[in-house]
Amino acid sequence: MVWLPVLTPLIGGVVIAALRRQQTAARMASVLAMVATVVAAATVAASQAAGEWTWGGGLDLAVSVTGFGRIMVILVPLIAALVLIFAAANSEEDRAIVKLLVVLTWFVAAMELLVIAADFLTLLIGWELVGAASWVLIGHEWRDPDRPRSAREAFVTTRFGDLGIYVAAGAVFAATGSLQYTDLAAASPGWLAIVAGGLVLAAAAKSAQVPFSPWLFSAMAGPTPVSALLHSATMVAAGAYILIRLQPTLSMVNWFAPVVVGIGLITALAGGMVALAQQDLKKALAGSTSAQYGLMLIAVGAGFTAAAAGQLTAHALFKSLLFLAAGVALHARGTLDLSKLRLGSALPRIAVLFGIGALALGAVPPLGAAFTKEAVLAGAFHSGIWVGLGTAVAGLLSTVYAGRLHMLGYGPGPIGEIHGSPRRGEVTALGILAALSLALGILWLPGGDAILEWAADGAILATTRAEIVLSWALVALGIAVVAVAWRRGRLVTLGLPSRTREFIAGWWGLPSAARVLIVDPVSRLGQGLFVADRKVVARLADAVAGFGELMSRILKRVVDRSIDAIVWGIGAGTIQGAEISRLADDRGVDGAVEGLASGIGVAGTQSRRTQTGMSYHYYTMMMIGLVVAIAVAAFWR
Amino acid sequence: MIDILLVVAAGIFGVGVYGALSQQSFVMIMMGLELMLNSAVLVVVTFWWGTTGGSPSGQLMVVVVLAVMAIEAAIGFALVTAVYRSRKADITEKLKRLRS
Amino acid sequence: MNPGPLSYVLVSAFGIGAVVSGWLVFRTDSMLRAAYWLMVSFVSVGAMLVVLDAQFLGLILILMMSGEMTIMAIFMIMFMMNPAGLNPMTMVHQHRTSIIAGVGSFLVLAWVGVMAEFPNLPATTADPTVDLGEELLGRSMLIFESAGVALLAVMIGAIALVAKQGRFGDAYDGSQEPDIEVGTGSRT
Amino acid sequence: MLTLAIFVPLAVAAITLAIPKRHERLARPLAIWTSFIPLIVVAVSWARFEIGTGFQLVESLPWIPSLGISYTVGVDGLSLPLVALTAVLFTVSIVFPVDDRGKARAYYATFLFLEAISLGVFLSLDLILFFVFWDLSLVGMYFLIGVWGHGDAQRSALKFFLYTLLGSLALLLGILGIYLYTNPRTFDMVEIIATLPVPAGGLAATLIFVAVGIGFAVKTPLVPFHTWLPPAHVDAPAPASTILAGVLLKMGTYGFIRISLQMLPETFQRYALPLGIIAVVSILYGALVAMAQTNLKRLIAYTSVNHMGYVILGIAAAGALGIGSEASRSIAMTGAVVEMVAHGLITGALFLVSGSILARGKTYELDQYGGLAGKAPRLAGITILAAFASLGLPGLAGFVAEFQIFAGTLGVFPWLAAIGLLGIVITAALFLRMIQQVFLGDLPVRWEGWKDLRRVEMWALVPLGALVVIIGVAPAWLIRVIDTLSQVVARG
Amino acid sequence: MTAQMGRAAVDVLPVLIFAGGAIMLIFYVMFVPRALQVWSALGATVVLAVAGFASGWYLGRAPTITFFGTFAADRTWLWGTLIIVIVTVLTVALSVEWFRSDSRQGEYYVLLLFSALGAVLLAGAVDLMELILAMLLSSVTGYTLTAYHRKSRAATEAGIKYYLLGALANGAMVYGAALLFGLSGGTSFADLRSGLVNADPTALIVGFGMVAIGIAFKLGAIPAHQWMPDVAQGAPAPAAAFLLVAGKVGALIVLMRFAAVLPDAAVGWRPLVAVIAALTMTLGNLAALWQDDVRRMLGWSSVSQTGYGLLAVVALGRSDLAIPSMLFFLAAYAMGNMAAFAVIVKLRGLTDRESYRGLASVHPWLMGALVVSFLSFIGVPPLGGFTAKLLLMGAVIEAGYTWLAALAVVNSVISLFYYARVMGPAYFGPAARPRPLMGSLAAWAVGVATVAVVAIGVIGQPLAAAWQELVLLIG
Repeated sequence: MVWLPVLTPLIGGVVIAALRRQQTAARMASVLAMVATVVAAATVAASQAAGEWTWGGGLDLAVSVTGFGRIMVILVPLIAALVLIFAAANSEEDRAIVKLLVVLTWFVAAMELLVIAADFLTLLIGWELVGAASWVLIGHEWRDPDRPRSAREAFVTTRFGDLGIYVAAGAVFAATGSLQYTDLAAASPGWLAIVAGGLVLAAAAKSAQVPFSPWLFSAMAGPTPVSALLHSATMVAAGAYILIRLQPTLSMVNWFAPVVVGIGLITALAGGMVALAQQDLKKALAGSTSAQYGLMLIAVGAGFTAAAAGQLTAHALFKSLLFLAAGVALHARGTLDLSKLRLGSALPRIAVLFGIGALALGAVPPLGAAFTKEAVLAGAFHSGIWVGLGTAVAGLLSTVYAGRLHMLGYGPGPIGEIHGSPRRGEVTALGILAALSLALGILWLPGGDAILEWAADGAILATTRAEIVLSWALVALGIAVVAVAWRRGRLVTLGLPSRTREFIAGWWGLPSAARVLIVDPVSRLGQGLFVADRKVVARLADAVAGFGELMSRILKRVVDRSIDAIVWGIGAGTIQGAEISRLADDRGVDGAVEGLASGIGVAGTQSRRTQTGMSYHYYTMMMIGLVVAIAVAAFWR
Repeated sequence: MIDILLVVAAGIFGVGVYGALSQQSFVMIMMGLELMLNSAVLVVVTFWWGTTGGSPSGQLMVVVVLAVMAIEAAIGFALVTAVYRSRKADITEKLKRLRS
Repeated sequence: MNPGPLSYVLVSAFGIGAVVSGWLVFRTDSMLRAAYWLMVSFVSVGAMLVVLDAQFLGLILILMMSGEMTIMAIFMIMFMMNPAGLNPMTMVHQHRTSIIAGVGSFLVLAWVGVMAEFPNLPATTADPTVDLGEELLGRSMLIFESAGVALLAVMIGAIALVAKQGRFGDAYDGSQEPDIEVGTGSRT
Repeated sequence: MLTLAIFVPLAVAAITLAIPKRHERLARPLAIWTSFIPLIVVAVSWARFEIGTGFQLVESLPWIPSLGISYTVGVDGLSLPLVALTAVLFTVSIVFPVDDRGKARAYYATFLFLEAISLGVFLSLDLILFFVFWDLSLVGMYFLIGVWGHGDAQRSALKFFLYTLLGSLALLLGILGIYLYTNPRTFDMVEIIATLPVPAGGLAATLIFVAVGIGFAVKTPLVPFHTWLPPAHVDAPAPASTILAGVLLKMGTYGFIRISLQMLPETFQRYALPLGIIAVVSILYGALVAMAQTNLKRLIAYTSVNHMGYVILGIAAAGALGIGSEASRSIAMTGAVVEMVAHGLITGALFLVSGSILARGKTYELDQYGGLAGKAPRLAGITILAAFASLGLPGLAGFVAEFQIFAGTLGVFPWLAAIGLLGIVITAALFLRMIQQVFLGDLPVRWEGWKDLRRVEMWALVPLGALVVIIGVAPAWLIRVIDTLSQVVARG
Repeated sequence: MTAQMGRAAVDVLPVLIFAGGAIMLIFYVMFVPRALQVWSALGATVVLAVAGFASGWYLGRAPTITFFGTFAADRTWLWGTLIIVIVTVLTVALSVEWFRSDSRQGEYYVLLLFSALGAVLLAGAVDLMELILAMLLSSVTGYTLTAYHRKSRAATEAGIKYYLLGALANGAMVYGAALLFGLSGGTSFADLRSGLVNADPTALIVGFGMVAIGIAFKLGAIPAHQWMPDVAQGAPAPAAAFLLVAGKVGALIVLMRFAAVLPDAAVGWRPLVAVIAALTMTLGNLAALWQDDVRRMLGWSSVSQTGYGLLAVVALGRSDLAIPSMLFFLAAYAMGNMAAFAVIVKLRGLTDRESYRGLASVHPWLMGALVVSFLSFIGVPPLGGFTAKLLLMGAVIEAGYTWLAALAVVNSVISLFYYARVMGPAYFGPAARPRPLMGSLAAWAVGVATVAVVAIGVIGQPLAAAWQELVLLIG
């Protein structure tokens, strides 16, 4: 029963795959599967069920739908359903659409598993599957060589974060012998700190926080529905979600709050500026995603998970709306360059819907997003005045970039050439999302706090009047800035020097830093090791090689000068010794690197030369042997 | 007395070794080998006479050594003949087919 | 035991004679002469045996070796390049090594002879020749038999190797490896 | 009954050789059907295996009782899964089509011989019997690589033989060392494990440990004893690579558990940390060097070094008595064994796939390929499945193993586990790059006529893929069996 | 005395059968026409069979020292005799066609019997004189057998080199024996054991060293190993097979007995044997490495095998495994060597390594036998060589010479290389054309020897049980 939110899309995917010959049916099936998942999720959420799947050896996969999970489990398929409606309506000629639909459905299944996970193993499974599915989704158009590369970058980056979950799971297990969330509290402080570290790492990577943020840009290589889904309620949401879920226990670690708040604040500011500086609509939205999740992390760090949860929900709704609308823009103009869009006149209906999303992104009251943002702000001020001010600046940034994106993307402008107009299904999806964003405004009603606290199973801080004033003032300021810039025609460039702008827009140089600091060294290390592997390690056995070499040389000298040389007294022996040591010195290092095998081989050649064919040599050897034998028998016990 | 005898035997043995090692001709080598055995005879008799109280084994051993000398000489001559016939070789240096 | 002074003199004289004549074996230019020097060496040892009361063994040694040396001399004449020493020549190799080996062997063995303590066991019987007879045909029958078998074997072997003519004509007929390819005559 | 699994293939191998030349084509069906007999035996054994501890289904006959040598076979939680793996891999490898160079009888006979030998290694409960099979596996593989390999096969085969023979003889010294401590003298593994005859702590114990350790490290292989592996894999025919990676490498890790750990537990405990460090070096080294490869098969070969490093890490953690909790050590051991099975299935599939690619493209160079996913969706699908399993994706077998290994090791050697985890990221990067280079992007014009997998190839590959998924999703049936071993080992 | 003599004669019945049979065979050879000469092979076989049965029957008798302390009629000797008998029978089988063209083939079998008798006497000798004579008998017949192809340049060269080496070693040994006689007052090992306890160590060590050189020559151990490759290459192939093996059987057993006599405190015989073993196996293997002549390669590998065999001596008195390991080694090595040479004989003496390329396809059974014998030499289970090596290494480890076992391991690995230089091309090369072969007797010899190699390993229990409790009688 509790597995239904996972199984339904899983089976749905299979059904879609089976229907690949009937495209229409497949598209219908995909939407139906999502709707069914929503229903299943709602049922499960209502029953608050729990379940287990035994692996053996003391490992069980535990799931339960509790806390904020009740909301997430519904939110994920809900948004996915709308995205699928959009996707199914799109591009009817595309045969690969079925593959996309199948993977999207399975992607939802993975995300649902992540959401309902009640232990770290299940969490890790969902977590990694989401990442892997994102690889397929981002690389959907695999014939273009660049897209698989982007997919790989995204996957590898997030997988690095996954190590955090591995570490966390191992630490929990080491500390308690169990992987359950509920047992986490029993862990000793040391282990708990490791768990917290792992989870923060994983969450930061998944939620595209600094320094992992750039993977979101790579993720833009995927088709529009993919971006819409990844950036809203799934994938990116996973990081914030798990922190919300486990915050009560993790906050027992004393550095947890400052670190999370710090990451969130830096990302909110840096990401905001990226969004502001970007020239590409989708990438600007991606930057804003990082920033928005930064806000959620601030709230989690501050201890007000309900605020974070509310922000997450609101963001999921408006960001999917914005991405889908961006997809429409791409379809219409064939580009996402912000200086070339301005579709307001060409696609007025979409413009309105995008506007609603932009207003939510800008946290303009009375939208629900504004309420949650202010709750975040309140939390931030609670944890410190500088945090609060920083968050306020981040909020200002969000208003400015939201306005900028709207004006440049769907603002008034020449109708120009339109390649394709949105289909009915697409508009429907956008409409529903916009409606939901608007509907979230009910949070402003009295009792909104309580609803949030109930839904998120966490705390929220009532906003003080001063904060509201500050917040609203900043919103107004932001709008004013946008208006002024628009008027002056500087909204595209913001008046910044292009190199500075590009630096910021390119995520503050983080991708190239990663390339220079991590990717290149690692691959060069690999290359170097490979060369070493062929040239050195294959002959590593040759610590001994010096010996083999030396022995063969001795043999060589011995035989070259015939056996007389040895017999002929110590003088000759000394000269021989000197000769040998000179040779050894000359060839020293070289000799050591020579293969043991070749050393033995040479020794073999030399050994044969003792068999000179001259019987008097044998006689001499025998006499020497006799002397040596007597010496050994006399002096060695 | 025993000292003298043993030194003499050692001398004969040494000469034999020298001969066996230094001579090229097979027959000359065999002479060296015979000298070595000859010295062994002297050693055995020395001990038989001097230290072992006339142990009969000593005498027998002399006979055995004599037999060894005869047998080795006989087979040696036969082989030298055979080699000479097949290889026209009478010195060790001429036999270099089998080596390394 | 208890040798008189004469014994000392005789033993020393014959001993020096044996060693020197042995040395001369390898110093002459003629192989024939070498063979006779070798015989002198043997005879000297035989004489020493006689001095040491082993008359029977001494005589056997002398007789056997005289015969053997005669054979050896014949061999010289049969095979050797320079049987009569008409062209003085030395045929030696690794001379230095050989000297070291010879001198070394002498020193080691002489040192053993001089320095080592040998036991002094009580005397057993009176007549050594009777002893020998009893030993040969009595207690050491197996050794005697082995020596006989070895002599027999070496006779057969020597004849098999050397005889040119056998009962079936050419004794060398077919004494070689089989053809590696039948009928081609090619061998390893 | 277990004896059947060894001797039926052996007998049929002899029969196969005796087939007249004109009936040569009978060899293949005969071999395929014969290879099902061990499978059946395994299935029955699995059904009759009672969860508990100790060796079961033991069959014993005196062999050379004067020397304490017996013919004893049996299974426990360690050997049963490996025997099953062996049976499965041999069946699919025999099914997999290969260029037999006109020596079909010899090829299939060698394969059946090797199957019997490999099963024998895992089944035998007598050190000498174990060693007999162990060494014969080298001989079989030597001929398999040498006769049916490509490239510089003779050299690679010899290198393989020389290296692993050195290892196996070192192992023999170690075995002798153990034997000389038993009283009365015996090679009986069960008894040695029960009585632990080698006194702990002495020089002798260390020497024995090092000797057997070298033997297993060469076979496993651990860095720096791995250099025989890449050439052997590259030049071997695909089914032989599958067996080499899937079965023969497991013998090394099996030995680490069965002999190093179970027979010398205290010594093992003392050297667990150094072993763990070597394992981590292997993990990272294998992954990094694999990343630098341009040759498909060499890449897979180096990932084997990486994966066997995981196994050894798990074993080292499991054997580090006194450090970490019992649960951690137990789970590490379970993970190590599951990894053996998983790696066998996954890498086996990857090598078979590489054989299919070589048969069509005549080269292993990755940059010669591209965009094949469109032409060969089945090939691409199976490769991607195997690659993802290899990089440890949940839902597939590799993850089950790696998770347990790391979760367990973290409780024992936290730093080693943390460093070793980096290997997971690197393998992800390299496998994705491999997929990208072969299957995605532009299709070179010369591969326009590329054919997808044939049915017979699917017959070999699909079972492997299915098992990988089954173990990934529902491993309880497997872990339950392995757990009987882990419990014992972890308790010390 | 006569009654004693009679009993003693009964004690060594196999010896008498050998000697008597050989003498009867002489008469046969002397008087039958050439066409019937070939049947002397059958005569030799009959003699060997009778001697073999007698030895087998005697295994049930109580071991005894006979002939007044000169001969040990114990089970080790009997087993050694049995190995020699089997080797000789196989040699006869290989020789029939090989020597069919030789007008003197009859004497060949006589000499073969005498040579085998020498080895048998050697295996039972517990007296220095008996040791010297047995070795001489074995050697002089060996020289003759080596040079038996009188027309062959290689054979006569090998013969005289073998002789020269043997004569020097023998000279040293006789002198050494004389010294030991002087120290102990007797020549039997019993006398030596009692007489040498407080003997002067200098003389003892020198005497021991000189005797050891003589035994080393027979074994083919350093520093008197040089004859082995020459004989293997130059001698008639069946004779080479015999000579590499038979003498070694006797010499190893007698070395055991001789070593057991020596006082451990005064003479470092154990380290000496260990050093000789180490050098011998290493040099043999290294020199075999690049041989392109398969027979010569086998000769060098025999040198290295001698080194392995000496491990048993090193462990003497310190490990129960010493004697079983020696017998397993002798049996496995003898059969392996016979199998390898039998294959060569079957291929009409084919010895160039290149000629073996691709032969596995056309002569699978022959190459299979060759591979079995090679693998046995390497020590791959379950072949006889493995059991031998297992016990040898076990014995030396127990004796405290672990380094020697490790060296043996390294050497085994090296040896794989040169065996693979023959096996590899034979199996991995393109199919060659079939080679002309010898007749069916050689095939039988290949089969018997190969089966024996396998059987010694696979059904080793009867042997292990029989050899486990063996003691060496030394009087």
